[in-house]
Amino acid sequence: MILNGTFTFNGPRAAVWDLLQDPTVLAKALPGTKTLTRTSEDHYEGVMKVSVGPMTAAEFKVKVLLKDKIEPEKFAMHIDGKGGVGFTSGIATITLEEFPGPVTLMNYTSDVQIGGRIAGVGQRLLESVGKMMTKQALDALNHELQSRLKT
Amino acid sequence: MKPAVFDYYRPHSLEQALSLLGEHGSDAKPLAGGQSLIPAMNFRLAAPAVLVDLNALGELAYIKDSSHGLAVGGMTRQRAVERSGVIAERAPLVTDTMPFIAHPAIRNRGTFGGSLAHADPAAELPAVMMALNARFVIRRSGGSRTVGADDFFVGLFTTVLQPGELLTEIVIPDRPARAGHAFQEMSRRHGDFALAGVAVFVTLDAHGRCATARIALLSVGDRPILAKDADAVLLGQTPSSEAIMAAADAVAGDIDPSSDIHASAKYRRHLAVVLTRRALTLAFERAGTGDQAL
Amino acid sequence: MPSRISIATTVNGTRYVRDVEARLLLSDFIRQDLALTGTHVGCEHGVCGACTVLVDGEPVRSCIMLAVQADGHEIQTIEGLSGTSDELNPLQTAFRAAHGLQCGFCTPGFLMTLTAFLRDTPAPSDDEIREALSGNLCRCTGYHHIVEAVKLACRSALP
Amino acid sequence: MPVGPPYLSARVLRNEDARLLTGRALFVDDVQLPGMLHVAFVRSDYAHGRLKSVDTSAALARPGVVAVYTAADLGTFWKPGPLLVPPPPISGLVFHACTQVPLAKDKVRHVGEPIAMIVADSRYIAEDAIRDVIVEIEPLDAVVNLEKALLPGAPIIHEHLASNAAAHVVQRKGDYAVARGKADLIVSRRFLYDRGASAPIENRAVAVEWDPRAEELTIWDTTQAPIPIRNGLAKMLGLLESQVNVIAPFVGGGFGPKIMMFYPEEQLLPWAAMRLRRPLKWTEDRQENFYATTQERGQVHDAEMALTKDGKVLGVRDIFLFDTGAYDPYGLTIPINTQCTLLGPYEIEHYESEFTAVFTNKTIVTPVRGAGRQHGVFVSERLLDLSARQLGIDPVEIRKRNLLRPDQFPHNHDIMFQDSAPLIYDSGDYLPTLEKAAELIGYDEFRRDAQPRLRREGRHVGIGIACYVEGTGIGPYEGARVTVEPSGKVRVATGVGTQGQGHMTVFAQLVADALGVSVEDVRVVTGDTREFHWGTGTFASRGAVVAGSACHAAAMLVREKILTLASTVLEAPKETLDLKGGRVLVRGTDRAIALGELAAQANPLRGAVIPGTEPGLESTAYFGPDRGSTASGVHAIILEIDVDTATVNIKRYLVAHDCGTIINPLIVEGQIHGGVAQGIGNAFYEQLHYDEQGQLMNASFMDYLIPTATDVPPIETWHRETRSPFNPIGLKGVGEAGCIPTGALFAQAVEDALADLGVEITEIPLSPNRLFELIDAGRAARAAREAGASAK
Repeated sequence: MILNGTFTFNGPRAAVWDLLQDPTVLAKALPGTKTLTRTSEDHYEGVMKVSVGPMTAAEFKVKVLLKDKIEPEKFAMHIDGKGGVGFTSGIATITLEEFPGPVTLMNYTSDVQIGGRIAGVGQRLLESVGKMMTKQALDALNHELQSRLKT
Repeated sequence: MKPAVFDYYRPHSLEQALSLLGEHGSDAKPLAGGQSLIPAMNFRLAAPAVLVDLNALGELAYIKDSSHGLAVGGMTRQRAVERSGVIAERAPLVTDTMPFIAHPAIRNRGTFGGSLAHADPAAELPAVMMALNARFVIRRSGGSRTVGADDFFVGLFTTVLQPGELLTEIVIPDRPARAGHAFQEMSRRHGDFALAGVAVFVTLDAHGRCATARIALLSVGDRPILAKDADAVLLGQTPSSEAIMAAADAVAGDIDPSSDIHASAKYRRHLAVVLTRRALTLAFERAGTGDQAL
Repeated sequence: MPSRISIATTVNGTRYVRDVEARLLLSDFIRQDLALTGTHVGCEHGVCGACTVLVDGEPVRSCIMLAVQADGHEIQTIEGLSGTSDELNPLQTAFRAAHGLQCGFCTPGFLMTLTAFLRDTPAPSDDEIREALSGNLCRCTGYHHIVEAVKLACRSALP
Repeated sequence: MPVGPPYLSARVLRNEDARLLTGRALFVDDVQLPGMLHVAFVRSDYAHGRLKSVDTSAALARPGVVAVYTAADLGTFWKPGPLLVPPPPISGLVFHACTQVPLAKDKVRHVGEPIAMIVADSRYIAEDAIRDVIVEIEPLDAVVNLEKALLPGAPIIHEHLASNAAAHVVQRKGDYAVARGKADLIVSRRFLYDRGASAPIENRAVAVEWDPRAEELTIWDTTQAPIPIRNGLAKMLGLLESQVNVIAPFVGGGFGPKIMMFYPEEQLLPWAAMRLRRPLKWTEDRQENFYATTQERGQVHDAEMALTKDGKVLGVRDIFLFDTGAYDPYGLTIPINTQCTLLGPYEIEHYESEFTAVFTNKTIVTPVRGAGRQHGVFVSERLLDLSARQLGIDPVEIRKRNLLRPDQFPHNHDIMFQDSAPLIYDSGDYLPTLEKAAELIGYDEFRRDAQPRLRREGRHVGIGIACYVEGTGIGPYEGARVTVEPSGKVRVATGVGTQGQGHMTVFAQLVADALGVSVEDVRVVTGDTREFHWGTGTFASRGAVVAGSACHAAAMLVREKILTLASTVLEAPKETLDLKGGRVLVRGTDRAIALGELAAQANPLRGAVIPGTEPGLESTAYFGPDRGSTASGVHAIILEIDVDTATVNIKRYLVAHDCGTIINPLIVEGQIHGGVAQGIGNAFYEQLHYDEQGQLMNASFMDYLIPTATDVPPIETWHRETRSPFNPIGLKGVGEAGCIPTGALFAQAVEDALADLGVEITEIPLSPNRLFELIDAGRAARAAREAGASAK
């Protein structure tokens, strides 16, 4: 499943970049994250529970890896989740561009692979769930950015 | 495909149900008709820790008059609504829509409130309630609030309902004069989830011009969508085929369909326009002649 | 061990009192606890209709209903359609006469769905019959002879 | 409506219906044994990967779990299954047999492949324990697309092979180059044909009991071939065949995949039951069925037809890829069916067909009703339609010009059929069937009046006619035993399994006619190895032809015994005896004896049985045709398309067909109706959607759409009976007739309905979404043409 799009943060690129490298922020931003801890440089592990309408039991042990970092303009995020309902594995390539304001335009292209039982039954919802989770995550990140910039 | 273990409660009063739901919060799921929840549990995509069975709450199953219009209890079986003479007379859009919802065996158990609270973007009743601008009565332990259809649906399978709250009543406003309705849906087989669908409710003024037009579309976004641009095109116009065509084309701007193995976003968008044109044509015919049985 | 709940339900006129787990599906209760294996399970997600039984006279998918929900209600299954011996009621007779079944696995679901449908709609049109049947899947007959069987049953039921 | 006797060709009502209609019929999932445990499987979530580790400790600790087995626990019992159908002896044939294993050991090769088997007190607990088993799989890139699978550098599924090619076969008739040289027209296209799941309403199931006292294993199995299952299991478990009883009771639809031997579950449950000394039952659920039960799937054809300008086909060349899934236990039956059935009822002097079978990381492919015949018919019928349009010849007319004439039978096509015998059409008379189909559908009137009129009203209506010939009733053999008992009732036993085809009535009709008894007094037992030891199974539309002929042969031997004994008892020459109403009568006199009484006398308590004769009125006979008999037919359809919503409404569907002598028209019509419904499903509703990593995206009845009563029209049927010379009754098979040409017919009629948009259909199944894309493209092309024309 391909999920591409753009999002505008009201804030400078460096702040957005720092936000995206901070596991406590990611834990709050990624919907359904119960735990997310850094295990080593650019490696995170935790538990995520995707809960949408009838689907409330999609709990995954996740491993997150940040790669190909070119600070502060570009990096890739690999997410692998394994759970009772199946697995997800996705690669997102994220680029950040600063514009007067300052605002930061994020451009993301992601390819998410869903597998096992959840792929065979959840198909009707997957693209919508993907869109919803991405939107929720980016809104939460932007919200977090505003509160940081204010202090 | 057997469900996982859960704790089961069958309260015999609304109060008892609300306190149970309040106590267990997001760990608890209400069990109304179960026609969406239990399949998800059999697939083990849903595994609520607590199930609060509402089927003993006879007090929530009714169709009766209220000050604001026709009140339907949340636990009223869809089949009862389908067979109700009162509904057929005062809310014929609902009666026309019921046969499109799955099959009789599902509608015998499925409830009116359950379908609305579940808020599946491809479900028929949410769009119909939006077209009729219904009001939703929400109860929690020691309190209640009422929300309009435009505000009730928030996102994918998400409504304003918070853990501990129940949708106990749906009020359908009284039917104004010179009103017309129509429901159109395209599904691959009779009773399947719709690839796209539309519920339309229009009224004419004394001069035969369009006074109000509510066009609610299903399966073309993460929730039922009210086509705002399309309404604007029609208001104050005599509903000519050109005006209807323009309104139908305008719908394409209001919706955000997704693609899946059954239909691309492009095909869903195309269907939304075609079905809206057909529904508007039928609804205005009915409003014009005042004959609902067209 | 998960808690068990006592339920009392009448099936084909016989009253049963049993302790069941809350998660026990009604289809499994009928087939395993009561050994009434005439009701069949084809999908367990409410689509194929093979598990259809009557609850308080209305057709219901027993695979997406819990056994505990049958407490205090009346159920009819295929075993309750004709008397104790194996003579056939008019609908069953019509199914045999029109070859409305082949492997017979989906037939119980069709018979229960049609028992309620023909009670409510004694003289249906072909389109009404096909719509009423559209909630039950059959892979063998292509539905043609099932429609013939229903029309035959209607004719034989006329006074 | 004659109901017999005589029962041959009578619309006899079925003996087996009473048990099915009252819920007394036993299906495998109905089997309940004291102390029975239940089984669930841990299956791979990945289509391709290395199986690193399987940790079952947490599962074993769960209350109610009795045992958890992985490949490591099986010891020498673990080995790849047998190759069921060795490929025919075709010169130059390349074939790599890679068969499935009971539990994955080092690699998983398709989603749903079993990794661990859990035995517990209930199915609920067994499913709870699935999540307790920790499986570590290192994912590998999946092989899904047939063409990419063969490119160098593609991931290799079976690493002892150099590529993902499972087989390569070329069959030639005449010399296609000659045809190509002489042709006025060459039409070539790429065709895609994707089939789907058999999806019977009953999923698979196995129940097993090991009796340590009698040292006997009893297995209830939803198999279409109980005898080969018994033979294989006896060998695997080191038991005598007489210690292994396999019972296929009532089976809820087979359609092919319930014959695939050996499913892992069919091997593992007997093995575990003997170890645990407890009865076991595994019932496949619907989601498992989409992963664990074999399917039939895609083929990609690059085909070319060479014709004269007046539409005479000179030759066909076809190169295709065949998706065999992760393993190929069923050999090359499907692609060879495709090769042979492509020839249809036509005289094709020069033919060259080359295929490559390709391993993919998808569920195993074995025959599903039609078994590759649809793919061949789709290619030939589509090429004929496209040629007809280019040559300006009517589609029916171009078919008439190419049909084989009655004087050309038996017709040898010089290529090999799936039963390793040369493809020889035994008998056929195709023109009358085609003309009858055209007449009954009102073809000329529709073309002349109805279609032009409706098109002027802006409606899009289309008509289609498609022909096919199918090999049926293949060997090796079946057997039957007929016994007249002292009660006067007749007992018949045969080895095939039954899945709704009415064998208990059809075989009874043949036996009742031979012995002059009432059909209700003949009780037929099928699918029970305790009743009949020898046999093959039910597949390829052979039940009536092969097992029916065996029942008839056995009954005729019993008839002979009756006449011999009765002539001494009644003191009258055999020629003056008649068998009627369950009695033997001396013609012209009132002397008679009831068959039951005669049977008692044939088993004397006193006196002797003459040496060399046998007691009782019982005989066994076997029937093995030396090759298949070829049935044939023509389907016709009228449909309308709503071009705004891209939906199709079938107005009429007609089947005119020839399956030789018909034993029971009611049952034959039912077989055709069911076949047509599956054909319509595979043309417009059913498709297995695999993503590029081999994940099945519609593994439930919510998204895999079986046609319902509102999707299948009433089906008109017309029969012709050209007797087969290969069996005394002249029988040919009919089980798959309904679903073979439906895809080709659908494509022709849709193309006809959308002629004004110039849409060309070269793929099946279609869907509303795909139809919308084709209509959209057609409209855009027409607009461009009109814009271009007006610009001049």
